[in-house]
Amino acid sequence: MKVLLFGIIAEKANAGELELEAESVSSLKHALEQQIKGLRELSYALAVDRVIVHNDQQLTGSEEIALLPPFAGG
Amino acid sequence: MKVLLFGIIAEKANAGELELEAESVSSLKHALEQQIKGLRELSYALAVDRVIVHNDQQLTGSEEIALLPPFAGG
Amino acid sequence: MEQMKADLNTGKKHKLRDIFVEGAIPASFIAESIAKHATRTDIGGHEIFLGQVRSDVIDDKSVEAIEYTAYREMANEQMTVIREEAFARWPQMTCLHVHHSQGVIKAGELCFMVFASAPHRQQAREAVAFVTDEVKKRLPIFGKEILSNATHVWKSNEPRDPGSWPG
Amino acid sequence: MEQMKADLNTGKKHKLRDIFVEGAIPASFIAESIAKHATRTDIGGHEIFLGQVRSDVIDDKSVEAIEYTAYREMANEQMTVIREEAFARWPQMTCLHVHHSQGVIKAGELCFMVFASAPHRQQAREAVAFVTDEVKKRLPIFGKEILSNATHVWKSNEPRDPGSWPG
Repeated sequence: MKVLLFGIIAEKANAGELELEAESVSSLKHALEQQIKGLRELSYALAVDRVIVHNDQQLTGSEEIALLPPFAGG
Repeated sequence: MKVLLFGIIAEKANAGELELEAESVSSLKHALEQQIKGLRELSYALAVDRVIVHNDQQLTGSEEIALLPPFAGG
Repeated sequence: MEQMKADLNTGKKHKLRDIFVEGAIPASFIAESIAKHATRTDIGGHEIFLGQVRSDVIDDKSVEAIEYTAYREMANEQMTVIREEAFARWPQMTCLHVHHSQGVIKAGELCFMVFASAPHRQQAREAVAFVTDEVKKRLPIFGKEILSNATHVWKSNEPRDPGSWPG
Repeated sequence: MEQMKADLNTGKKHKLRDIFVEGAIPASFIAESIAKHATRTDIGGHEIFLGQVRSDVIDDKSVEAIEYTAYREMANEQMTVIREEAFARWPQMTCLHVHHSQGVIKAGELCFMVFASAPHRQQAREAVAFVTDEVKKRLPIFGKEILSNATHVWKSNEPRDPGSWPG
């Protein structure tokens, strides 16, 4: 599935998106924290289909995932 | 002394100012209410030297007096 | 005393300014006011209130315009006091601009502007709310609402029982 | 459900709009927005918040610009929700316009506009305060503060302990 990266996370990954496979939010987070050095130490939220998820959930692979560092609009 | 008139009071008096003599605020009000038909029935404030007065006070004749109907700015 | 306190707090001098402009306030005037602040890089937010003449319906007639008159000298003096109170309450405020129309302003035209700038939005927001409300309460400005049948009524910001003013 | 309630209350449809503009918001754009409302004679007041890039000093370096990026689709969807909440809370509000910059915005330039109009000032004032705060909290917009020595820091609207976000 496609994982969109923003802000300081995109900077650390040196990429705007990644392709990864995972069957749940928790396993996806684990894989991302392996792949993006320093991610574990950052504040970030994970959005599934443009909605921030607070709990673990199953993923089918067709979702749009995004990693969001703290917001800074305005 | 010069008495400045504004808004509905100027309209009722058909003048922007009047010349009147009075030794106190209360006697001035009395004279004004005699001279301007309908003033007694209006809401108005009286300003002496650009400050609204709430109580009676002596007047020397050199003050700038103004009759102020309700404010409508903005 | 209030004046001195304000000056001591802010270190700013508040000279008597004339807030009145003849006729409606053009949108371009507001744009120019905004653009002038680009050099002040300590500003983080601007808050602006604009009063627009509203076509209320009064006794089945609609308001076509308001003719504003003012006791100009007293209004400007009162504005100086309000300005000093605002700078005393929001000392970090960078600037505050107030303008009010005189003359006939048609429905849909702008007659009043309050514009505050500050490092952070809360200061500008609170100052604009305060100044807008105080101008409406304390400045001797009078408004003749001209109706569609060429009659008129006198506007009042605070409906009062006859005789209760200044309350 | 929230969307339906808003629509029932106001009778207005809130389609997805794109709030983002490339580069700084010019003062002339704000003037045009204001001028467009002259035909709406049911409006009595406009309230406008403008965000300006502030040259904060960070570790002895000053902020020269902010580069804004956004998760644009999610931000626009969030904005639709905030807009519907605002119209549900202030159903008399006549209109609400929000714009945010993308790209590099220099200190002193405008990057954010919230503009509400209503028959009475309180509605516009409260709506602008609400929408301004919610946009800062809820829209996935990211800001890289570019410092005078060409290094940068990432801006955050709400300082948090690492790991506490989204809290």
